[in-house]
Amino acid sequence: MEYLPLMARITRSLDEALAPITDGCMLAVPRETSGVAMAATRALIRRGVKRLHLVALPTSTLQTDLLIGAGAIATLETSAVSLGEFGAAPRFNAAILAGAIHMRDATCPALHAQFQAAEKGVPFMPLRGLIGSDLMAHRPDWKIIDNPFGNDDPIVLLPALKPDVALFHAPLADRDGNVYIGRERELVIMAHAAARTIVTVEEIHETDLLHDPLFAAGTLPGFYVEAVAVERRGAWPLPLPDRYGIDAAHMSEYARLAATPEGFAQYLDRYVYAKRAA
Amino acid sequence: MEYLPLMARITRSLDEALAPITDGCMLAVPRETSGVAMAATRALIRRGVKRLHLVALPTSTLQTDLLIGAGAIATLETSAVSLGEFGAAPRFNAAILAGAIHMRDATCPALHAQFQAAEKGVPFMPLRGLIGSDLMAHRPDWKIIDNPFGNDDPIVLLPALKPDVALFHAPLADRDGNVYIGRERELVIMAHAAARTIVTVEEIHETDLLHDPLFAAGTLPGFYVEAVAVERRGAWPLPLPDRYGIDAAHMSEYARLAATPEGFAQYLDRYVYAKRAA
Amino acid sequence: MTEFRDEELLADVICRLIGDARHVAVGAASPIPATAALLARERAGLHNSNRLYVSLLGSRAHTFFTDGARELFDCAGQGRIDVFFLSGGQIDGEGNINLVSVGDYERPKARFPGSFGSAYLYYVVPRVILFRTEHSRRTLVPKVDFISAPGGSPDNVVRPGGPIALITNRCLFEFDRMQRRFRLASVHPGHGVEEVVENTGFAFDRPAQVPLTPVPSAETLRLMRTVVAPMLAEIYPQFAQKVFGVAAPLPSAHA
Amino acid sequence: MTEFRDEELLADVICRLIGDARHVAVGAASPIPATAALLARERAGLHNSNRLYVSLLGSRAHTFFTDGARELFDCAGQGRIDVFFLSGGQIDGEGNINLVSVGDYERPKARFPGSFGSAYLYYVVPRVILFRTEHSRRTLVPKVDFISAPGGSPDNVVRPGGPIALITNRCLFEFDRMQRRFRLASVHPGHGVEEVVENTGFAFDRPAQVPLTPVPSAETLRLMRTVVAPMLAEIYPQFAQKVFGVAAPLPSAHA
Repeated sequence: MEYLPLMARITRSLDEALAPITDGCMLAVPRETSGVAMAATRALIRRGVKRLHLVALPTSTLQTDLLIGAGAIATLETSAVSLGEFGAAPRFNAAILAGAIHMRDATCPALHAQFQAAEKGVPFMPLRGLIGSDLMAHRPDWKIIDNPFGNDDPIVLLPALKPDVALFHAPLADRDGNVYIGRERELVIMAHAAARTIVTVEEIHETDLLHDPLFAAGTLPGFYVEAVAVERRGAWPLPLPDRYGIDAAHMSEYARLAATPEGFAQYLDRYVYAKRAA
Repeated sequence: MEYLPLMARITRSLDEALAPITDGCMLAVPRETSGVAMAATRALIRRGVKRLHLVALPTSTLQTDLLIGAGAIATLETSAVSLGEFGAAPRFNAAILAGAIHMRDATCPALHAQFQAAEKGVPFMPLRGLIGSDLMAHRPDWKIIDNPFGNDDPIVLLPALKPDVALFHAPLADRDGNVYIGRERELVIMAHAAARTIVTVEEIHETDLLHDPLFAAGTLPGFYVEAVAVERRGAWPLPLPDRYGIDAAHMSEYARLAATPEGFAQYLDRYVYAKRAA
Repeated sequence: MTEFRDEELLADVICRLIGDARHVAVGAASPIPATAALLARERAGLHNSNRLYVSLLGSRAHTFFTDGARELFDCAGQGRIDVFFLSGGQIDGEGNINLVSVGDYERPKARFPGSFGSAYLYYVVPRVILFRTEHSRRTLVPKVDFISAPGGSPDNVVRPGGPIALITNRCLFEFDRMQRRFRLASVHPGHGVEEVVENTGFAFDRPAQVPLTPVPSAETLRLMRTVVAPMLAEIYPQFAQKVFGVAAPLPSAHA
Repeated sequence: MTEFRDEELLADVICRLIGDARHVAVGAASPIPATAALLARERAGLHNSNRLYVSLLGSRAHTFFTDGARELFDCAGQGRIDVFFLSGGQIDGEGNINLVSVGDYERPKARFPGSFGSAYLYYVVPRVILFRTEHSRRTLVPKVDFISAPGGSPDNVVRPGGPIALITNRCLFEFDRMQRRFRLASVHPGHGVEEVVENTGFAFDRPAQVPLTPVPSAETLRLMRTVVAPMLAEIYPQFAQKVFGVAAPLPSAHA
């Protein structure tokens, strides 16, 4: 895989920024509370993206359920999918029961370790636990070795996970493509592990984020970022840390509509194809 | 090893904060540009600390040379020791030529990987490179295995490094022992890897660092910190990022004096035993 | 005696199980354990004992983590999390938990969200408390269909952690790691031993006399309702509303 | 022809070797490569070509790293550093470098600072430029006493990186990775081929006619002296002062 640090650019349109997310690519996205690019997700569905290998680090909610329901996902790799307090993820559950997607069940720290392996440019990362879990039986890519530093000490090795594209939503980016991610540091690991990183942000910060030490400490350098698009409330209806909370009323409406294929189709018409953003 | 998260406390005196650094313990310290606790180092020498296993992540300058000259070090584990632009590290070189300390030569990314292994609670971390370097011949604790995910693909495994104490200097701490480290994130890994972490700071920040998202993104939580002591210009004569630069005149003076045992003794009298801090 | 809700009783029981830990972490979708952890922190504060750190996954106000989603697991791997909570779509008598699916994994009859961090945290956190509010033969089964994480491991597997108890809407079980077996510790007020036996799909030990679960004190209920409940509203708005009548924050509340 | 200093010539040569890379990283104690990298960035900027990122280890102003000391090495492991620089107390004809000691490792005659990141970066950075301003039989030896990092590796060792050239105060060598051998590429003005042979401890190839190293243009010297030199003063105050007469910043300059 190539890692080409291109000059990060602020794109004129969201669709332009999302161009590298092609049918069949491996796409990495973060957990609900870390900044999910929902406006971008709706744009991808409008564009009709197909056969995605979606990797949610380490879990997912609405974003994954929406993409599954829209038929955009061939393979899903994550540790859990639900709507949190709003109940089960209806399209995820339906797809699993119908065998409509290939599920690669993981566990949170395993996914973190696999991204860290890619970040470090090593082929694998060890992890405790896992042995005796049925997850192992269904993940032939996870291996058990005898710890060379121990004595009869089995330990699991997990292969590096190198997504083609990482996609998330953040509060700020500057003109150099530096992105403020604050405490959501798994976004940094995602960007380091992925060949390309695409970010939507609430707004453009007009001064260099790296110049101010306070901002710099929570900034992903533009060096790792291929494209940035501005999308106000781009995580809606999901929360954006320190900016806005989850839209509980909307989540309840989604849970209700997505319970049936017909209701889900209505949801898509109303909130995705109608380009309604908020 | 026990990891007891004690309630971080602001100590009345530097010596009280340094009490856990006992003779013979494994002490981890950062590189010159990341915040070296030099005031604390002088206090340790005054106290007469002995037989330290010093691990400098990943390199060191004045701090290590001073501790070696003062006879405080039994084992040194790092990737390089010099005075940077001010030339060779005289006491380090003299000790190596005299066989006075046990040297464990490393390479920077290996030390980072070994601390990350401890941070993750795994017994080892893989790393590329190293094969064919004579470092391997002198580090029996570094092993080569055939990558289980490859085919005739030798790769090095490095054991986790768990220091008894991590010691560094930072700009700010609050009353809960939360410490602002900014971009110097290897300090976070050091604290996660070490059983105990002791920090000196320029000043106390009177509001909760975790409450302000901008500060929080660059803050090591007090949960990992055992003791904090306030030492203005506590990194002097070394630099503190975004606060002050290196004292070039003093470094030149040190390089000149430390060139001979007599000169080094004079330096200790003038700048360490005289308790002169700046 | 003061009136209380089932959730309040369970939180009180869990709070006692937490005891004097240094760091209690609570995962996603665990409002009752979150209530118990925050309650334990308040109590520790009141009694001036050692500070209790609480980390609520997904919370902004009630976690000290600043190193991203990875930190919870690294922290546990360092031995720095003393108590964690896990549930299961199915839980069996050996303490195995199933968070994945019912029936054949390839052709499941029902699907649960997934294993979350259980396949790691169950092994490394010294005291894992299992909780399942629905106590039935559907949830407490003889053998889980899928082992997300096993209740025990062979001696050669490094495993400092594991289950210490299972709490349900009917009773409290304690877990014996040597025998890999549950023992009925107490039955909640309004429930009986026979009822527990009838509704439990696995065999378990029990004393001749099964004690009644102590009810929460007025002081405990006051702490829960006045101090803890408002904290919960941040990440469990629905729960805080339903159980404690605390208004959920508006979406703009974080802004 | 404009007067220039040796350091300026070497920086100009290194700048050409850098070519149109995307990311050039410079380690500690490397003022001349730092000059070359900053010069290359300025040139790229002038010619509106693809942006060149430069990372100077230890600099605050001239690096984009925000993830701590680890990031440089992880970045290289990701294949995101195109050019890096290494030196050696000893360098031999196979491109092996010694940053550790002279004589027996257990009883050294002389000690160098240590291997720094060489035992990793030499393997993973595609284009490593070796530089050693002292060109003598003491530094350029038949066989190094200690291999901090080897010039080449067996075919089964994953190694995308390695040396492409060696620049000294006398000449420029290019490195042939297949043959693991240096070839004399050019001799600097004021120096001769025989002088190079006399002062080199290892055998190397050379063409019948060895070209003269081109001298820096007036424009290049202007860029170095007016734009680059002030940047260097941040981390190489002594060097900036000595070579370019730029005043070193006071300790308070960072405050």
